[in-house]
Amino acid sequence: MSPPLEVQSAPAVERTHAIECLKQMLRIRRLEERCAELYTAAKIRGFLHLYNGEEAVAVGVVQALGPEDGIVATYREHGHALVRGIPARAIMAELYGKQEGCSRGRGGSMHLFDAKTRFCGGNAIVGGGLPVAVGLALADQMRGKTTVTGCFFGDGAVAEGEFHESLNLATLWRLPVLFVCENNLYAMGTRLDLAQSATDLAKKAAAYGMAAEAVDGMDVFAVEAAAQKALAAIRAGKGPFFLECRTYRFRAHSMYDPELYRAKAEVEEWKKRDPISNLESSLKQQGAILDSDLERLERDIAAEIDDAVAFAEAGTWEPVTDLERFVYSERRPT
Amino acid sequence: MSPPLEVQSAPAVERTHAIECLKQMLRIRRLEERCAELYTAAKIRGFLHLYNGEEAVAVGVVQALGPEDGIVATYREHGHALVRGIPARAIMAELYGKQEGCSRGRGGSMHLFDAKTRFCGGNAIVGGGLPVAVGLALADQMRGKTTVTGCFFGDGAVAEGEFHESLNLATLWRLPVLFVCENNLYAMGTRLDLAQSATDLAKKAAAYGMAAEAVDGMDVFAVEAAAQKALAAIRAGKGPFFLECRTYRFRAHSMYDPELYRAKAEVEEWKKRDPISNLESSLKQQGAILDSDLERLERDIAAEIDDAVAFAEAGTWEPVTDLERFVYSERRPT
Amino acid sequence: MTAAQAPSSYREAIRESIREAMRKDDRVFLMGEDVGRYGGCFAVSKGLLEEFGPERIRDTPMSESAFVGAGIGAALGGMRPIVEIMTVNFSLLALDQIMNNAATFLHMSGGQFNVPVVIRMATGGGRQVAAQHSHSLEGWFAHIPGIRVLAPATLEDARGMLGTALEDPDPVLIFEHAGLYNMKGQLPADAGPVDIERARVRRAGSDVTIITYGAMLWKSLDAAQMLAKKGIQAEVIDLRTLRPLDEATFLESVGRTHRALVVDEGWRSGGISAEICARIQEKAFYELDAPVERICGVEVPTPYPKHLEDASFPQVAAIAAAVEAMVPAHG
Amino acid sequence: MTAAQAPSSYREAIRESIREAMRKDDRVFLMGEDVGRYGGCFAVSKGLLEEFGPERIRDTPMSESAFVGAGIGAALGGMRPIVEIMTVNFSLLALDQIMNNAATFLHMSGGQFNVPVVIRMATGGGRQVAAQHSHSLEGWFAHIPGIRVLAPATLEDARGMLGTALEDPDPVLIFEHAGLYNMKGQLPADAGPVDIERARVRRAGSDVTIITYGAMLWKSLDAAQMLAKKGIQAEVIDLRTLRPLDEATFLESVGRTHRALVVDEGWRSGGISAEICARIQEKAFYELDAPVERICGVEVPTPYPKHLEDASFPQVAAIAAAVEAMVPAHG
Ligand SMILES: Cc1ncc(C[n+]2csc(CCOP(=O)(O)OP(=O)(O)O)c2C)c(N)n1
Ligand SMILES: Cc1ncc(C[n+]2csc(CCOP(=O)(O)OP(=O)(O)O)c2C)c(N)n1
Ligand SMILES: [Mg+2]
Ligand SMILES: [Mg+2]
Repeated sequence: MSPPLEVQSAPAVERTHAIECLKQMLRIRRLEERCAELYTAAKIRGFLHLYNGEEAVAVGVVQALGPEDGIVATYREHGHALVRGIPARAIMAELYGKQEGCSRGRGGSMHLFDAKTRFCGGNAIVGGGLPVAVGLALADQMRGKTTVTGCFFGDGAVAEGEFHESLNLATLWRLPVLFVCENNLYAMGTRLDLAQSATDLAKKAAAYGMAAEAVDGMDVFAVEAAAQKALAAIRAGKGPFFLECRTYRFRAHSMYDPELYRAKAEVEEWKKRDPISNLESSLKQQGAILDSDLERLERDIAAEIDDAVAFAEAGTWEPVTDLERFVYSERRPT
Repeated sequence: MSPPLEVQSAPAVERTHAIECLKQMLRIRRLEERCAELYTAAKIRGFLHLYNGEEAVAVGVVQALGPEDGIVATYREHGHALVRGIPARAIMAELYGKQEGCSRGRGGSMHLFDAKTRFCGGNAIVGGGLPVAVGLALADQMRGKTTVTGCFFGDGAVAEGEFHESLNLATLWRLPVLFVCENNLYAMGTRLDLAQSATDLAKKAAAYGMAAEAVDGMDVFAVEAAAQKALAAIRAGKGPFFLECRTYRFRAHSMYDPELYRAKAEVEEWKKRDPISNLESSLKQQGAILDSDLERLERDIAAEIDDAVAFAEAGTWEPVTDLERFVYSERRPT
Repeated sequence: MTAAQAPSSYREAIRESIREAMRKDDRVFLMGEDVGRYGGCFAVSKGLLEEFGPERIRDTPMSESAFVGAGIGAALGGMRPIVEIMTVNFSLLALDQIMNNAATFLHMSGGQFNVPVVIRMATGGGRQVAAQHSHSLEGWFAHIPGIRVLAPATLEDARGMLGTALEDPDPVLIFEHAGLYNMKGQLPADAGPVDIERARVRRAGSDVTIITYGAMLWKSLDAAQMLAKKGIQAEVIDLRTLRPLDEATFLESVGRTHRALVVDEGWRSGGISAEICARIQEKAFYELDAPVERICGVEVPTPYPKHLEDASFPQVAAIAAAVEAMVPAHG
Repeated sequence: MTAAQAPSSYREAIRESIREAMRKDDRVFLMGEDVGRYGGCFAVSKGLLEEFGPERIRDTPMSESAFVGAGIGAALGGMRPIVEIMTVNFSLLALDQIMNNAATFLHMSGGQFNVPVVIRMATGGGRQVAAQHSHSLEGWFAHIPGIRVLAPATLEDARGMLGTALEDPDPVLIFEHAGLYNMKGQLPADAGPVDIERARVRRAGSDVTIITYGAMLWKSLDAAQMLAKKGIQAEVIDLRTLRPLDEATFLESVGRTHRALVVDEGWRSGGISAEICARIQEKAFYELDAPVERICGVEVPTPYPKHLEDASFPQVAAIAAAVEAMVPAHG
């Protein structure tokens, strides 16, 4: 396995923007902490994959995207959805399976969708989203748009055939895709070096002739700067870009995982690089944020999440008689 | 596209061995010329993919394999089968669909099989043979053998997901596979640079951490030397090896192909590099072979092929009542 | 035939339908292996590259999963892609994209994301191309909720189904039988879209209903002609659409004939033929004078030699014999 | 239960069968995603890595096609691989290898190359894991000549089918229902291989035959119990093997009960349920007092919320109601 990158020097960051980044990461973290509780309380069911530790990636990349850009994500996509602007209410209602949810309750945790923000789904087949992202980008290219599709996937997906086919096709056709590999070193219980004969994933992408870069995924500014650079290149017509974000998940793969495959010490080591607490300390040290600011931030976020939970609790079940709706479109040609 | 390699300097080749190589290439060439005639005469049906121009690859590689090694090939595998030692008779009978054929007539041109020589089939799903070759090699490795599996496929297969998955798995597990990419610059009508964002295929393989080399596929000695070197490395436990053989097919993709996608001049240019006529001239020039030797060689080969055709003609049709045999094995546990 | 008819073929009919769709709507494009420079592995798209250029007639790498998925994505992105998979044999490599993405996005997203992609592919055996190249798997696709499955058997349908499919907001798969591309016939000069909702009675009859589709339609019609000489009038129904099945048409017919035979080139067990049997006995049980019978592909990987291949697929004589055995003595 | 019985579960029964097979035959090994260090996504193989080591309990990369194909190749090479695909939902990515290689090699090679691979996977829905993770596609696999398809519903079969499958010279697919892993029960200490040829009557009855398999067996038995209280005696048949189907067992039963209901979690159209309907009406038509009915999965991509998911799968009450509607008034 490649060693974690040194924290990259990010461009000077405005104070308000820094606080905004912190806030977005905190929103994800707190939302998901609540999710874990709600799972234990059996309010949320099915599979639930939390993003704790990886928040800098979603925040750094999604903030860099424009409003018309598209997103294709995985089953670990609460963070991406939230930063993208899907209201916490709609996400939480979805996790409850209520029809006020962003996918009408039908998708659940792994399948958040939102047409308004071009959020084209959490996808639960590993690697399955990549070809779709390529196609979205193809449509944009053919329609003369300068929009980009941001495509998120894990290190595990890199072993799938669809990864290879998609990277080749995107590069061959110079399609505007930002491939974001969330390399958290594990695919469920399989460590990267047990899944990949060559573990430098950015280098792998470069072998297709694609621009590729690895970045410290525990540093939101580094991620954001890299994403901005990549997006500028893509919008300039230089074809797709591969951004490997080196990160780590602090919690289990899903709610069922006994974590037999990694040492507690390794997790603790990585927790020292928590993108949230590190940013907090750094902002505090620099005097950019006060304890009272932080408390307010936390209070606001707690209020937002309380509101989301209340909304989800008050939400309604789609009537069973609607079960067969949306198998086919309701408006059909006449 | 990468330029064709300079002819590589091969190790000094014994005269008798040189003549043997010429003979093997000629056997393939003549057999397939007869196949084309027989196709026109409707004796052979279905798909027929000829290997004209590429003979040096099969001869160079297959001769280098040991008798216990396995082979997984494609639908363009007459040459490999013939050099491997499947009698011309059994091949021709197979192309006729007669039960004296090497696959009992059931496979036809695309599915030559022979258990005795561990010839594990022509495979007609592009890329479909690679995982099987990986598995054969895995079995050999687990059983403590030093045998190698030779796996042939075209440049087109490199775009398939199975290529990627197989190369990764073979390298990760250091399996004894010799991957032989017969890069004839086209997949049906699709030129390599229209299918691959990066056209240096050996480099692509090297990105997995696999030993990889490109060789002039129009030079039988260069291919053979490279294959020997690769096999030695594999048998020494160094894991798989990727051998890209840069070659060209002189005829259509199959008997149906109007060849709209390439210029006649390009074909003519490549024909100057015909591995057979070039070796002939070189041997003649060096006085290693006389016209009379050549005539005898051709006569012997013609006789072999005549015999094969007579054998196929005299062959018998499997009774229709046997149609459902071999869907499941006949010997089952009791 | 009226004067307005012009000679055509199944292949040309499809080509014309692609051409028309592309002229009419610039969101439509064709993508697949060798659709451009090669002219299509069955020469369906020959000449289209010259007319529309490589942006809209896109040769893809051999990456079935990626380019089918890209078609799905492009449809989400507002285009109207026609994706060609050379043959159904290779569609297995793209099945995950079709099943888990194309067919689910609308439902999973609560109605937000429909996927107007059209996926065409050749299907069927009979050309001695052996076990890996002779599948008839359209019945599998007909099992998937969320997609439509079409199987044109006639020039008219080859010409007309694609246009209708492209109007559809949801994924439509079109299975063209490889054995039909050379079929010649006449088409009206103004031939255009056809409905994709209803099966069609291709031959009226009163003694038995033969239910079939694709290339087997022609064998069934031949059998019906043989039977007519023996005084048996077979009604022959061309399903045309395999999902959703138009059961009304065949149930109505069986209500008149009281006997049904399903003819399907695909393997028998678990084929679409089974579904038709099941539907008829479920919904017209008391109309039946005899069990619904099936003539299907024999359950073997398709062998190469002609005599074995012929034996493995339904043939005219077997269809006629099956009907004769079902229908009571006649004179 | 006799004294020789010991408590077990469906999960443990499978684990024991793997363990036994690996101890007995060093050609046997297990390979798949997370079978080793993680302990298996359903914890089936937990502890086996420690016992047998990473050579024989092989974690693979996420490459379904490659590792299933590698299993096929390893079988050709003389090993006896057990390949685990986490769930049927991901098997589509390996379907080409199963259809075009595993199932065809023996036939295409004229009998030379048999493929003794065993492929296990979890199937089925009911755990609120939504549209991409709730498939029941074993019926598709049952369409493929050249492979065997098993579906253990009991601890005994979970324990015994694998051993028998490993003796088989041809590819065997085993579908373990994900909803059954936690099922507890007793197993004889010396439990071992079971036959994989015959369906089994799990409950005798005289009024109607319920034909089912996998997790639906338990719902059917519950329904039968409800029905018994109303005086209806349902015979319940567990198919056990979906290919080749043991039709003799269910035809014999229908010959006695004259009524049949098929219960299948999979989608209705084109499911294995259709094949069973077709067979019964083909071969026992004159025994039937009523059409064969089906209770199947509703034809929708599986929704996440429990109330909708429940509504999309067969439930005990619906099974009982269907039987009641079929069986003539009783007292
Ligand atoms: C094709 C496929 N195979 C297997 C799975 C089961 N599975 C779900 S997540 C996962 C691990 C994915 O790891 P990675 O891509 O690194 O993403 P991460 O979970 O680490 O974010 C696996 C094996 C799946 N969903 N899809
Ligand atoms: C998966 C798959 N897709 C498509 C085809 C149809 N097809 C047969 S050969 C071929 C081209 C293969 O090219 P390449 O791998 O370069 O081998 P070559 O024929 O040049 O030897 C294609 C597209 C196939 N057999 N399998
Ligand atoms: Mg990961
Ligand atoms: Mg080629």
